[in-house]
Order: sequence, then C-alpha cells, then structure tokens
Amino acid sequence: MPEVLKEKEQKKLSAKDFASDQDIRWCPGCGDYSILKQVQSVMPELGIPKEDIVFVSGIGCSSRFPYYMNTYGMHSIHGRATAIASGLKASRPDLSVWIITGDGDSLAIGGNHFIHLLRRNFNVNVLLFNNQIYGLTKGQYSPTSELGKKTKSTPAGSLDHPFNPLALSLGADATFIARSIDREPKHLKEILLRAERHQGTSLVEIYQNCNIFNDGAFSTFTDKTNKKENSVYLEHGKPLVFGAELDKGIILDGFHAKIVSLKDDNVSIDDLWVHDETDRNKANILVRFFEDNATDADARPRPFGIFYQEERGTYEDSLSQQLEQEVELKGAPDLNKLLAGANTWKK
Amino acid sequence: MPEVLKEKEQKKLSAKDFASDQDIRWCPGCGDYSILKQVQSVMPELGIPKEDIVFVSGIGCSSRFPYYMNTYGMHSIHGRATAIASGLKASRPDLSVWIITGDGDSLAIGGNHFIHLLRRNFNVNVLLFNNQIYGLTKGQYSPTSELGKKTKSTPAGSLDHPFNPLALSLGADATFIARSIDREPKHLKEILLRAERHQGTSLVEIYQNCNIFNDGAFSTFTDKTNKKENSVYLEHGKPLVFGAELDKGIILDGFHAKIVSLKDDNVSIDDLWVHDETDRNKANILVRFFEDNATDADARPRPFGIFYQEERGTYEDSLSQQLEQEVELKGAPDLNKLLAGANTWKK
Amino acid sequence: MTLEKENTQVKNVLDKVTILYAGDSGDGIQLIGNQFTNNTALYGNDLSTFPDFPAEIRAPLGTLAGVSGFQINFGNSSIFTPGDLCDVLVAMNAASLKKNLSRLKKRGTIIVNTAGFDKKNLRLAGIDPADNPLTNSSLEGFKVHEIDITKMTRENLKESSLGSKERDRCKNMFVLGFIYWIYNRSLDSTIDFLERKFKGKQEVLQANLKVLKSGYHFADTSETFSNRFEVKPAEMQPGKYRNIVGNQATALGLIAAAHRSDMNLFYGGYPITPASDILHELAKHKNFGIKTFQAEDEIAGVCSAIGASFGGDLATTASSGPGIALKGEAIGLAVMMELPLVLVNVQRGGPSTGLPTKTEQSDLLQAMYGRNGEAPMPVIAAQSPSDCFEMAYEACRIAIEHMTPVFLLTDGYIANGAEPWKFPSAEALKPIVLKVKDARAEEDAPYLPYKRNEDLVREWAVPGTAGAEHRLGGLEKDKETGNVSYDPENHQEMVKIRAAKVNRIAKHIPKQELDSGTTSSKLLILGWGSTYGSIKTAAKELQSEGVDVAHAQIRYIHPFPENLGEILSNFDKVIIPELNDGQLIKLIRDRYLIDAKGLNKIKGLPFRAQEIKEEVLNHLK
Amino acid sequence: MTLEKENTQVKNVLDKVTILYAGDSGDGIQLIGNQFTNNTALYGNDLSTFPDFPAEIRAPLGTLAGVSGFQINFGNSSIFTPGDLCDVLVAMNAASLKKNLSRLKKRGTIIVNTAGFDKKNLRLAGIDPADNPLTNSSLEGFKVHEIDITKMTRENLKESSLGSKERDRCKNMFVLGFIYWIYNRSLDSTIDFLERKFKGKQEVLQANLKVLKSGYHFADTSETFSNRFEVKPAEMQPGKYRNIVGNQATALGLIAAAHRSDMNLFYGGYPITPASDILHELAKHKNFGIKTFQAEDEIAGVCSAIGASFGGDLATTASSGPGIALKGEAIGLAVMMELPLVLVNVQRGGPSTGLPTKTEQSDLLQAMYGRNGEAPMPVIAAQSPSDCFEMAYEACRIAIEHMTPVFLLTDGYIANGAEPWKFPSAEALKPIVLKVKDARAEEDAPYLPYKRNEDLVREWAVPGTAGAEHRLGGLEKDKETGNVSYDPENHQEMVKIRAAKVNRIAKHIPKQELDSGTTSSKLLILGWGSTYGSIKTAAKELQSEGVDVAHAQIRYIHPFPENLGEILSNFDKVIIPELNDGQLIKLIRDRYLIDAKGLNKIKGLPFRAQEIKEEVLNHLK
Ligand SMILES: Cc1ncc(C[n+]2csc(CCOP(=O)(O)OP(=O)(O)O)c2C)c(N)n1
Ligand SMILES: Cc1ncc(C[n+]2csc(CCOP(=O)(O)OP(=O)(O)O)c2C)c(N)n1
Ligand code: SF4
Ligand code: SF4
Ligand SMILES: [Mg+2]
Ligand SMILES: [Mg+2]
Repeated sequence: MPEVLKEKEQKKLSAKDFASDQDIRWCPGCGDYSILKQVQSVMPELGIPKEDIVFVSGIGCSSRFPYYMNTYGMHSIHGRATAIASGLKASRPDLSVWIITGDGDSLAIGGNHFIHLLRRNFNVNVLLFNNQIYGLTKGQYSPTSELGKKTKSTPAGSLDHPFNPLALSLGADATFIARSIDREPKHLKEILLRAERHQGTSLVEIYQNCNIFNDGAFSTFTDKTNKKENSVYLEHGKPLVFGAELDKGIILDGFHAKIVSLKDDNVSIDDLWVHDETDRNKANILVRFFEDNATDADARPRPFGIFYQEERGTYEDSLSQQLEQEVELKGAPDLNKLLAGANTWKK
Repeated sequence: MPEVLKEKEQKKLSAKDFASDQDIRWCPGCGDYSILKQVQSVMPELGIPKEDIVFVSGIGCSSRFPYYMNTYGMHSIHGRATAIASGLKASRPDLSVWIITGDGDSLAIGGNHFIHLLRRNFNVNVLLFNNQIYGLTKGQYSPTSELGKKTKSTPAGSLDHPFNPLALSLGADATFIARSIDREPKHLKEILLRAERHQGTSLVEIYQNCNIFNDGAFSTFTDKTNKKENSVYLEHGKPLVFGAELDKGIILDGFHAKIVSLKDDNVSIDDLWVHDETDRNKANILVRFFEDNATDADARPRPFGIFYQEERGTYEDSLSQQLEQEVELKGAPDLNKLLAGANTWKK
Repeated sequence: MTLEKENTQVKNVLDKVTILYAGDSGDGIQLIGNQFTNNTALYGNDLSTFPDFPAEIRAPLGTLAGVSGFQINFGNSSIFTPGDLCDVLVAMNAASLKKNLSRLKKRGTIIVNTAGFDKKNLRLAGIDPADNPLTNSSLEGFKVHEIDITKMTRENLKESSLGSKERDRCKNMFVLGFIYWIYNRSLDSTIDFLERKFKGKQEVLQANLKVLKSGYHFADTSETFSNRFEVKPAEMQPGKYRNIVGNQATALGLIAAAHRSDMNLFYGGYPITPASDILHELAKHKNFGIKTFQAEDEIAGVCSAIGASFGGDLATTASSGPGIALKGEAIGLAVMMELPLVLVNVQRGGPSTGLPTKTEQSDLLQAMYGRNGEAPMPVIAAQSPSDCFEMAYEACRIAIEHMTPVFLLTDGYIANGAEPWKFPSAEALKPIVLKVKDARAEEDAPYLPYKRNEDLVREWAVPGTAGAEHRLGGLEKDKETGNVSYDPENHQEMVKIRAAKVNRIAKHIPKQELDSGTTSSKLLILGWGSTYGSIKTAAKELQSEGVDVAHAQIRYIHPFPENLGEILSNFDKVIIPELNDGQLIKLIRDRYLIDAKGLNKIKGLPFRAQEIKEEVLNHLK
Repeated sequence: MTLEKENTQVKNVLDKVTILYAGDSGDGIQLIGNQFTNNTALYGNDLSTFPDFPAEIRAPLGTLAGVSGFQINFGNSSIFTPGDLCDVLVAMNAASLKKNLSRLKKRGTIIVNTAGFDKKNLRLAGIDPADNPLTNSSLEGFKVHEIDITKMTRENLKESSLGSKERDRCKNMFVLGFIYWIYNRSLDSTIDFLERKFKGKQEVLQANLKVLKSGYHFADTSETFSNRFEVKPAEMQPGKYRNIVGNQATALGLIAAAHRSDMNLFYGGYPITPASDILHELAKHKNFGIKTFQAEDEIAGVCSAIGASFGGDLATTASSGPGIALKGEAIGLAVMMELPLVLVNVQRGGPSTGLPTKTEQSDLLQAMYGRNGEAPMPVIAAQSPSDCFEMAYEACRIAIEHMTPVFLLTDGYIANGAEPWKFPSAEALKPIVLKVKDARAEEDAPYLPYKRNEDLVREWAVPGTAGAEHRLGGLEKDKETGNVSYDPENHQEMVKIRAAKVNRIAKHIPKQELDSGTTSSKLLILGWGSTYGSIKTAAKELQSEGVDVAHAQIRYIHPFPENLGEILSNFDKVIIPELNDGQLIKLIRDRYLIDAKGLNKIKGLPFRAQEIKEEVLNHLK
C-alpha cells in the first residue's frame, strides 16, 4: 500500500460534509432516507476524517447508500459486500469500514460471506436494512419475509420458514448484535455509535419500511398508538420494562420469558429480567422473543437495542501480529535471498 | 416426471446389497470407512427399496461416498449438494434423500445453501463428515479447525475463529440436530435411523478422523483410556451422566452447566439435568458445552446424540399442498386456455 | 410554434403510427402503454412495443433519470419494430419532453401536460425556467398540443372522496382517453380492465372511468385536434391472435413443452432484472403442477434445477448476465452429467451490473464459452416477443431429446416488448420424444448409463427405476459405465463425443433460410436474436428502394444450421449488426473464414432500421 | 529377458537421460523425484520434470489407480520437456510397471522392486499371478534389474527401534542411493535435506541415511549394473541458477512485483488442485508482509482481493477451472471499476470437476469470454515452470500500470514441473510504475476518478487520500466523474474505451518473435503456454532433420503482440497444437482469417515432441 497514512489535520465536520453531490434515488417515503440521515449525522461524532471512512454495499435499494456518502465507497455486486470488506479491512486496518446490505443481499445470496464475516470478527460495522422484501427487483419475498407471504413470485403465498437474522448471527458467533428501526432516529444513532465503538464485527439489524412493496411491515413498532406496547428497548443493566406507561415488565421463569404487569401483579421492578449484554444464553432467548408465542395472548414485545456483545480479538489484529511475529522469526524480508532459495549453483 | 412410482415388491435386503462395485479410494485407516459401513448396514432397516434412495454429495474425500452406495447417487460440485438435493426433493418427495458433505463442503463454500436448507426444512438427511480439515486438497485448515491451527496454508497458524456447526444450525432454525462419531458404530447407526425417521432436515455432525492430515483430532473421544470422561451421550428424558464408572453428572445452575460427582458431592441422580430434545434453549447451552470453559478445570464433556428436535412442516409437503390448492382454485390445467389468454381476436 | 385550432375533424387513414408515451415513473406510463397496446391488438393492427423505464423503483420525481417511456408502433401491415422515430410524443412533464424530443419525427405531434412544466419541474429537468420549451421557440415546427391534464383531472374529481394523491394518479387515464379518441378507438377493453383491476374499490374505479371518458370527450369537444386518424387493421395470416410480451411467451413455451412431453415443470431461480417476470408468470400457473423454487441465489437456482432434472422433471432456470456468470460452474456439471436443463438468459446491458434495465446482446460468448474446460452446449436465440414461445419450446425439446443443458438467449428488448401472436393450439405443438428407462430385472447385465444412441444421446434413468441405479458426477466418466475414469484415451474420446453430440443436433433443427432477398443479392445482413425486427424493416425498405440486399436471422447459434456456410459463401459482403461490441461475428469469422463486417450499437437500445440502412448503403458505395 | 551380470564398470558419458520413477502413492516417489531433481540441478545439468500422481490422497495400495510417477529429463544441453519416452523406469510394484511400460524406450532399463510383484500385488494390479511379467517373457528386450528393495531395506534396519511401517517407508531412499551411484552423483544434497527434514527425529534420520547409503553401496558392489553413466553439466548461459517449480515461481513473481512496486501483497483464495501450492508458498513468506486470506469460497477469494485492491494493495488470487468459473461475476466488477487485480488460473482437465490432477489448456476461452457483457481484460500465459515467475511479474506490472484485472494462465504441467532457473537479482527487475493520487485540497475542482492518461488508464486514489473521496461500482459509470450513468452515448463510449485501454497494452509488451526457424520457413508451429517445451523440442529436431519449420510461442494472448498478424502472414501453413479441443485457434482464425490447423490432445497429458513432429510431417507431405 502506498503511503497514505499521514498525520491527519482534524477538522470539525458536520453531517452535511458527509452528504455527496448525488441525487438520492429512493422512493419518496422510503425508510432508507431516515437511516441515511442518521448515519450522516453520526459520522462527525466518530472523529474520523472522512477520507478514512469507506462504505461498501452489495446490490439492492439499500445498497445505493454509498453513493450518498461523501466518503470512499463501493457499490459492489449482489451479496458480496461482506467479502469485499473483509479484504479491504485486512489490507487497511486503519480504515473505518461500514457495510450496507439488505435482507436479500446479506441473507439470500450473501448468506455465506455474512456468517463467515461474523465468525472472523473483522472490526467492521454491518447495517442490515431489513424490509422483509426484495425492493430493487420490485417486490419478491425475501429470506426474512413471513411464511405465506404473497408477492410477485409467490402469488399463492411463500413456503419457506424465514430466517431470524439475529438468531442466525448468534449461531455464527457474532460478537455484537443489535436491532434498531428507521423511525426511531435517536435510538438508531445511539446504536450506530455503539457499533462503531465495538471492536469486532457489529451487526445492526435495522427494520426499514419499504412503502412501495411491503408497506407497514413494521407498523406495529412505529404506529404511535401502540408501538410502546409492542416494543421493549434493551439497556445493559436495566430491567426489561415497556408499555406506554412503562407499566409492563418481563420476568424470566426458568428459560421462559413472561410478561407481567407492574400495576396489577404482585411483582416489583426488582423482580424483572435485568438485561445483560454479555450473556449469550439470555441473548438466545431474547432474539426469539417474538417467535415462541407470537400468537399467544401474552405475545411478547419485540426487543430493540444491543442483544449481545462480546470481546474477541479481531481478524485484522491477529493478522498484523502474525506478520510482525514472522518478521521476528524469519528476519526482515530479503528478496534476493528469497529468489535464490536454498540451493543455487553457478554456470 | 415420467411414471416411475409403482407398486414396489418389497424384498429383504442386506447391507451388501447397498455396496456398489466400485473400489473404495479412501486412505487406509480413514474414518470414512466406518461411516460407510454403518450407513450400508442401516439401509436395509429403513425398508426402502434401493432404487428409491439417492445419495447426493459435493466434493471432498467424504463426498466420494455416493460411488460406494448401490443406490442412485450424484457426486456433484463443491458445496452444492444441499442445493441440488433441495431441487431433487421438491421434484420427488417420494425419494429418500441423503446428503453427504464435509466440513469444508458444507461450511466453507457451501455455507449458504446449508443454512437455507435447514430453514426450509426439506425432509432430507445431512451427514456432515467433520474432520476439521480439507482432506481432498491435502490438508488446509477448515472452518471448523481450531484457532491457531498449523496447516499447509497456515504454517504460522490459522487466524479465524471456527464455526460451531451445531450452534450455527440452531441459529438457522434446523429442526433436527445431532452429533455422532466414526468410532462409535452402534451410536452412529442409531442416530442415522432417528435422522431418517425425522420429518424435516436432519443434520448429523459426524466426527471423522482424517488420519493423514489431522490424525487424532477426536482422540479425546475415542481413546479407550479416557473417552468416557470426555463424552456424554444424550438420551431424551434421561439425566446427563457420564464417566467410565457413570459417576459424574451435569446439573444446570441457572444458565450455567456444572459437573458434579455422583460419588463425592451431595447430589443424587435426580438432581441432574434431564435431557429434553425439544428444548431449544437448553440445546443452545449443550451445543456450546466445550467452548464456554474448555480450559477450566471442570471442562465439560462433549455431548453426543440428538441435541434438538422439533416438528415443523416440510417444504415439499407445503409445496404439494399448494399445488393441489391451486388446482382447486383455478381448475385443472388447460393449456389451450392458457395459450389463448384473456383477450384474443380472429383474423 | 403551431397551435392548431381548426375546426375540421377529417378522419385520416394512415398506414402506420408510432406513439411514445413519456412521463415520470410515477405517472402510470407503462399502464397506459399496455392498455393502448391491447386495444390496438384487439382492433387488429399489427404492432410492436418498447417499454423503457428507469433502474430505480421510483426515481426522483420530475428528473431526467425518472422518465419512463413506452413506445408503440402499429400499422395496417406487418410491423417488426417499435419504430425508429415517433409520430406522436406524449410528454407528461418537462423532463420527459427534454429526454425524448430527439426521438420525434420532424413535424411530429407533441401532447404535453402543461402542469408538468412549472418552475419546479423545469428545474428538476435541468431547464432554466427562463427557457421553458413551451414558451421559447424551440418547439417550432412540431405540432404541439398543450393541455393542463392535471387540472382537468382534478376538476373531474372535485366530488370524489379520494385523497388528492389518488386523484392525481388518474391523470394517465385522461391521456389514454384522449388518444383513444384521436385514433378512433373503443374504450371497452380499458373499461373492462379497470373493472377487473379495481373490483371492490368502487371509488377508485369510478374516478378512473370518469377521467378516461373525460379525456375522450375532451378530445372530441375541445377541438384541439384537427384530425381524427385511423390505422386500418392489418392483413395478417388468418387465425386466432392474442397480444404477448416476451417473458410471458418464454414462460408459456416452457409450460407447453412440459405439457407436450408429459413432464412436470420445475423452475429454480433467483430474481433479477429483466428475467424475473418469467418466474412471476410461471408462479401464476401453479395449477399446472409447476414447481417454482425461489432459491437463495443463482447457484442454488441452477443447482436445484439440476437436482430436479436428476429426479426426472423438466428443469429450467432463467437469469440475466451477472446471475448467469454465477451459474457457470454448475452448468459445466450438467454438461458432464448430460442431463436436460433449460437456461434462459434475458440479456441486459453489461459488463458487471451494467445497465440492468437496458437491452444488449453481449452475453453470447459467455453462453458459448463461459465455462471451464471443453463444455459445449446448444445455444439458441429468440428473435421477437412471440418467438420467445417458439424458442423456449425448442430449448426444451433439444434438452430432452438430446440430454443436454441448452441456453436460450433473449434480451430486455423482446422480453418486455409485445406483439400480436398467432398462438398455436396445444394439439399442434411439435412432438417431443421423451425416452426414459424402464425398470430392469436384477439379472440383467450391469446398467450402462452412458451408452448412446445414433445421435450420441445417452439414456435417461431416473431414481425409482429398479435395476438402473447409477451414480453421476463431475469427474470424467467412463464412456459406458459412467464410473469415474482417469484414463487418458477415454477422456479424449469423451471430450470429442460431448462435442459431437451437440454438433449432431444440427440434423434436428431447421435449415437456415433467407428472411428476404436472394442468394444472388449483393450483400447479406446477418443478424441473430432480437435485432430481427430492425433488420427486417431495414432490408424491406432497402429492397423497396431498389437496393439488392438479403437478410438472414440466426436463431440456432450452436450448432449453426448445417447449410449456413453454404448460404454465406454466396455473398461478397456480409454485415453483422449486433447490440454488442462484436460477438456473433467472431463465431462466423472463426468458423467460415469470411471477412464479415460488424455494425455495433452498445447503447442499451435496439437498432433503428435507419441505422442499419445507412450502414448497408455505406458498404455498397 | 536380459539380466546383465557383467563385471565391467565403464563410465559411459551420455547426452541426456530420462528417468521415470514409479510406485505406489505411499512409496515416496515424489520425494525421491524431487531429491534427484535438486541433485541434478546442482550438478549442472539442464532438466525438466513431470510429476504425475493420482487424484486420491492415498489411492488404494497396489492398484493402477494408486500409481504415482515422477519423470525427469536431464542433459548436457538445453532441455525443454520431461522427455517423450524414458531410458530408465523404476517400478516399485507390479501396477507401476504395468501402467508405465509403454513409456519406456525400446531396450530401456527397468529397475524393479521384486517385493512389489508378489501375488497380492499382481492381483491388485489386475495381473494373473501366472503371468508375472518378471517371469513370463514379456520384458524381453529391456534391461531388467530385479532387486528385492523391501527386503534389503528391512535387513538394513534390523537394529532400528522404528516400527515396521516406518522402516519400510525408507525403501525409497534405497532406490535414490542406487540411482545416485549409477549417475555418479554425490549424496550430499540429500543428506543435507534429510538432516533438515528429520531434525529432532534422530531415529528416522539415521534410518533414512543408512538406507540411502546402502542403496548407493549396493549399486557399487553388487555389480548388477554393467555401466556407470555420466551426463555432463549443460552449457547454459552464465549466471546463478536454482531449481524451481512452476507454482513456486508464480508465487515468487507476485512477491517480486509487490516488492518492486513498493506495495503490500494480498492474496485471497480458496484451495483447489493444482493451484493450492501458490497459496502455500505465499503463506511461507509472511515476513514479506504478505497477507494470505483463505476465504470461504472462490467468490469470497476474489472479492476480498477486490477489497484489498480498493484499499491499495497488490491484490491477487489463484484458482483452477471450477473456481475460476465462480469468480466470473466479480471479475466483471473489477473490469468495470478498473482496479488492478491478478488472477492466476492453473488449468486442469475439464469440464466440470473433470480430471483435477491432470493438465489441460482448456480454460483459454473462459478467460477471454467467461463474463457477462463486454468485459475485456488482458490474458497472458506462462510457457515453462520458470517462466511462471516472469509472467506473474508481468501480470502484476500490467495490472498496476494499466489499472485492470489480468488473467495469467498456467497449467498443472508447468505448475508442478521443475527446471533450472537463472533467477534475477531484485535490482534487475523491470521497473513497475505505480502512480497513486496524492491528497488534494478541499478547494480543488471535484475529483474525477475516471479521467484517463494517454494509455486510457484512469488514476488510482485509495481510501485515506483526502479530497479524492469517490464511489466505485458495477453500474455503468460516467466517463469522467465515475458516477452512475444511464446515458446511451456514454455507455457506448465506455465500452469502447475499456476495450481500447486493453488493446493499447499491446504497445507495452514485447513484440512476438520466432523461437526458431525463419519467416521464410514452410510452416509455422504456433503454440501458447505450456506446450512451449514440446514444440521447441519438436521444431529443433525437425530442423536438425532438415525440415524447414518455424516455431512461435504466444505468451501475450490478449492483446496479441502488435506484430503477430504480420508474422503469420508469412506462412502458408500454420499449425496450432493445443492441449484442448481448439481454443487459441479460434482467436487466431477470427482475428487474422487464416486457415490455421489444430493439433489437439485432450488426454490430461502434455504433448510428446514426437506427436508434434508427426503432425508437421503429415502437413508437409
Ligand atoms: C447476481 C445478481 N443476482 C440478482 C440480482 C438482482 N437483485 C438485485 S437487488 C436484489 C434483492 C434486493 O433485496 P434486498 O437485498 O433485500 O435489498 P432492498 O432492495 O430490499 O433494499 C436482487 C435479487 C443482481 N443484481 N445480481
Ligand atoms: C469450486 C471448487 N473449489 C475448490 C475445490 C477444491 N476442493 C475440493 S474438496 C475441498 C475441501 C474438502 O474439504 P471437506 O469438505 O472438509 O472434505 P474432506 O476432504 O475433508 O472430506 C476443496 C477445497 C473444488 N473441487 N471446487
Ligand atoms: S422499493 Fe421500497 S426499499 Fe426500494 S427505494 Fe422504494 S420504498 Fe425504498
Ligand atoms: S485424506 Fe484424510 S479424509 Fe481424505 S481419505 Fe485420507 S484419511 Fe480420509
Ligand atoms: Mg430488502
Ligand atoms: Mg473435511
């Protein structure tokens, strides 16, 4: 790599500095706008010069994202942003690398690179725009669409059981797993900051409304009237409380999560499940909250926030260390010696 | 499909009937031999005519398997057996389909089809020969090799955190997850039978010794001297007991599994963790047994057996139902009507 | 600028007309394009269409990037292209006018929605408001009809309970009604359509009907138009016709082949523009027992099809360039295993993601050579929307009868374009000979899955067939047993056999014919695939102008028809127009060693007949 | 059968000798082949080798499928191939004799391990024990030396504490010692090697040394051999030499290019036969800062390399046919983004999985056309093991200087073969001009990443460069800003520019030269890549026999050297030998319209010079 790492003059940047000159091409009303705005506004807070930031995406509506960021960027091919970012980060650990991907891009065609990125734990941020549909190709169901979904490609309803992206990520040994939503800008910004700070692959699933092909997929969590009844916001060390009047909580009864009313029942806030970001077993329960008894009367609220976080060395750090160790072991590189090999003769 | 489903004359078959005429080409001493033998010997017990059985594999030493079975078979391309089997099973639900794959084949190049097969839950059996190495290409580390592994491609040690295949499968919503080992033929046969009986995708991870490139990877679980101390065999409804003298057990303390001595400690067999195949949360703990504190003094034994099993409709059943429903809704197919469409005119 | 306000309503009879509907992608242009097309087809004209829309789902309102277009050419005699230049341009806003003006004929007619030329729209179109084309003199020479369609629509729907957005959405109906009147058409087909589409949504239905009729009546009463036109029905071969879009025809071809061969149809694929509609169409007809499998990616798409083929289904997949690239390895496996498989490539602009919504013919060499090793397979191409049916059917026939994967090439142009189709009856379909192995007795000699017939075709034994158990795979196989063979002689023989098997298909496909002209013409225009209509039009025009050219269109590319070399040998000059940088020409020059010349257009657009004519005339100078 | 027991130990001087070591894959044949090669190289002969082993890791003991072979041709003058037929065949068991006897010259020498001809071994080799070739008269005419090598080895190690398996494993050393004596060699290089290999394993080391020496002494004292031979050192260009294997040379070429251009080397790949050794070799030299990334599949391999290239590294990947097929889509992206990237295809027998351990040249058209859309990129090919260094270096140079992905084709034959190499000094390497954008000020005009120099090469700005922030991607891009552009004219222009950029590389590569013969020769043998040695040998032999032929070997295939057409125009007859069904010939016929004739061998094996000679003579009849 040519010498590009120099003393950077730190200059105060604003969100506007991170907006490129390109016209934005999403449908009016698309959830992508709000996410873009939050990302642009969080950038200055990272304190990273914009030339040291790279956005890499695959293909999909969401994957247009890099064009709108005035940083380095690549709008690559479908499903491969994760693999491209792996090589980029291995070669340039100094860069702040952000992967933008959709539910199709990351979990359909890109599923393999996705799980391998997570296990290798490159220090990158993955923003998974989950709109439970293929937007760009005009509305086929995706691996996160609910069973029985009627779309262009499944007029009689889809047949495949969907992935639970966070459960899959946990299974792939991800070290940072979070969920946010396009319509909660403050929360989203907070999670983005935490994601960048995490050393390792930060997976942020962002519920994103596709108002053209899957409008209202997440209205349960955005409609003013009842979103507070349907969502629980996780905070490390804090009890799981929710509801418009913060009058409901969740307790853990063995391995089973139960909703309790802080008003009526005989429980106090101290009895509630206290969120522990570092507990993988509990995270396993949290990520399946809405599956286990979604149809029950006591259907549990959807959790948002950081489900799980773990410290584990990053791939690029191990690589850098290994390269240094090899120099110690084998000596500084000497091309002439290498070309000559062990046995030479003269003619 | 041409008419091939006819009344089959049931004929008593033996293991030998399932051996093809091809010379076996594995290295002498390879764990694959024993697995082949168990598979051949379990076949007659299934009561399925051999022409209704198909073995599909990818590429790898293990993937040579179909050549040795006197059934229908396909030795396909690297990593794609799962995808091929999906199409086969969708088109021919009547067949008994077995997928043979290696840790590289299924979890490196084939990772994506692997997780999608599991979520879709086709009724097929996946035998994952895990030797924690790429055998056929002569010894590079695989996605299941331990961190720091020195191989031809990693003379200074590998840098990637390995997959936990069973954890990954759980994350991908598999409905049947089991582990066995080449050197426990009886156990292996039992698991194979259970796998075939399960309606849905049955994932069987089989520890398999590659005596050429990764000899002894599983000796902890095969060496006479201490295998019983290092393995626990799971049985539904039975307590987790192990040890050469069946004198150790496992209890569940909150979310933490602990080893107890049935001799010394103040615990009886009734206090032990009773295995429940249907409990996904407990399965999540079981699959990570050896990770959580492998270096601790109380390193837990490796579980073998069926970790988890769940009833969920299979993809091909839903598909067949949908096809029938569509006939009901839209009527029997009429090609002339279809070709004419809604608007025609005469000239 | 000429604003015609005369009172004469003469009914002029024309031979053919080209209309280009253009507007913002939210303006419902494709819908009225399709409505007008169906109406025109039912009316009995021959026609050809060309929809052209932006890559974005909803590109930014009012911008050049957001312009959606739909061109239709219809006439009283055979029509082969959507037309080079238009007689009429409908421009719903400033951007659509700016973008398309160059496609209008001299003295052509422009119908503009004046509401689309306000300051905001002009700015979005990148036009200085001081330079409004409606008020500066840039449109002089055209016949311009200015209508405030938006306002009229709103007026019409004053009473409606619909929201303002929904009301505005009806304005495309105004245009459609207006045009229907001009071309003397009945509204019935569209009224029918609206009634079906908005069943249960009375408010919306009524609004649309009202605006449609209002547009019609406005044309009648406002007297903005001096003339009413009529294009008489075309003389066409007698028979029953319908209108058909290319991708739909492809899907029907696959279904028909499955029906004719008594097989189940399996489709495994992954959505991609412009191929997705094949999947969508097939999924609509699941009552035909069609299994559509939306896979996790293209590799799984083709692999699932290979699995289904092994199981005995008629297995198919479709994609476009990038997806086809991913399938290469698996296609090689199908070549090796000699299983039937149909792969449709609806080509689009490349390389890489390229121009996803634009047309191109640049994947021919990929189809020929885009696999490792010597992996020959048949490649055929459709030449028009309705020909997609014929060639999809042929692809299946060849795949089944010759036990081989087959590539069918179409492209965005014909896949999205439409034309009238004299559809066949199920009974008239060419027979497809499917031979599948019967059960065998235990005592029989060992089964030999790679034994071949006189066409070098091996036998198909599917799982479930007792006594024919065998194993296939991607390693080289023994020429009879199919077992793995590393024998050097066997390998050479098998490579030659696989090639010869494909070459022998030449005996089972139609001979090449000249589409027009004679073998003693001075020059041959040799095309393949979707350039058919443009070349045919150019050739006919040239011939009628006394230029002695011939035209041949290749639909069977690998193998070439047996007599192609003989035909080519008659001509001193051969011109090969292609929507790529020269691909068929490479095959022709290599094979026949003739100094053919290329005419290459790589703009994401089909040829204009005029472009071909000019090139021919240059060569004959 | 002639069993020679004479007493004369004349030291015969020979010009060149071909030895084929053959045995079971467990017999350590490749190891002694490599030892003898190094020894021969150090001794000063010119040489060429051909290892040939089964696809299985340990194919079934004693069978034909399990035979491993290593052929070496060495001489006192230039050697270009491992030899057509052998002078000496070492056969460790019955199967290896059966499999290889046809490769022995008339009256050639056979050294057999009699222990490998017991009943079991005969049966495994498919020989009726009654028909033991050592006892029937089938070997008559050859010089056969029967030695019970197994027994001798065991005798030698009676005292050793090693297990019997480990003892038996030393028997290859007996053979090696035996041959060393015959060819009058010093044991030193192998003693050195063993000492390094078995450092810390004294028992094993001593056992090997003992058996090695015992073989040597046995040859001396047993007097089975009538003669001792010597092949004098070859006259070679003065300089320092080493022995090199092709894949190793490729790896070194990549490292050297990174060093010379002051870049970090990144390699992203997935193991596959026969390319894996490139990864293995690179991984050995991580002290050079080389980042080897074993990806989850080939797609991730090439994509990670694209990411690294975007980051500013010299990014490389290698694979073989099936893996290359998977990379096609991503390579198209690199073409579109115009980033440097080196792709090595170590070709093997195809199609599909094909013959993984056998050689072939059948991926040339895939390299040329195996991508969607018009995606031209440079393709070059190495012609010998040491040339892999040169061409890997060239691939990097072209990639960096012309901002393009580059294909380097080698194949299993030269990748695993070895030859002496007059290696360059680091200082003598051709310069590589790397121009990377410097930081720019905020005030500068907007950065234009797609502005080009006179060679149409765009500038490289890597992340971290202030003021040059830009976005790349797979959609068609504006010709200056690099932003997405759907403009038809821009697309055509960009397609043409990308093609022209690659074509202009012709100005920066060596002119084509005749390897031998003159432009007035009667016939040209035109080869590419690994057929070099065979063709050169054939041409030289023909010339020395008075047949007037010329030979040219193409290493730069796309673009061709500027003067290639001119050279070809001199010849009435052009023969193109290829290890495929005719691929270069398609490019030549298409481009130059000459009626070149193919000579095609598709047996997983390199050409014998003899085969080429015969074909030439046929054509001159
Ligand atoms: C190789 C390849 N296959 C298919 C496509 C077509 N394609 C583009 S984006 C997409 C899916 C988009 O869905 P998602 O990733 O969820 O993104 P969204 O548009 O919903 O943001 C598909 C199928 C492609 N561009 N390339
Ligand atoms: C597309 C492709 N890439 C790579 C290879 C080379 N390859 C064959 S098998 C294999 C890995 C084998 O490992 P595993 O799946 O664990 O099987 P094992 O040999 O250990 O049984 C590789 C890398 C191939 N055949 N095809
Ligand atoms: S199609 Fe959906 S996801 Fe795509 S831009 Fe439009 S609203 Fe957003
Ligand atoms: S290399 Fe290993 S896995 Fe492969 S056959 Fe040999 S012992 Fe078995
Ligand atoms: Mg989506
Ligand atoms: Mg393995």
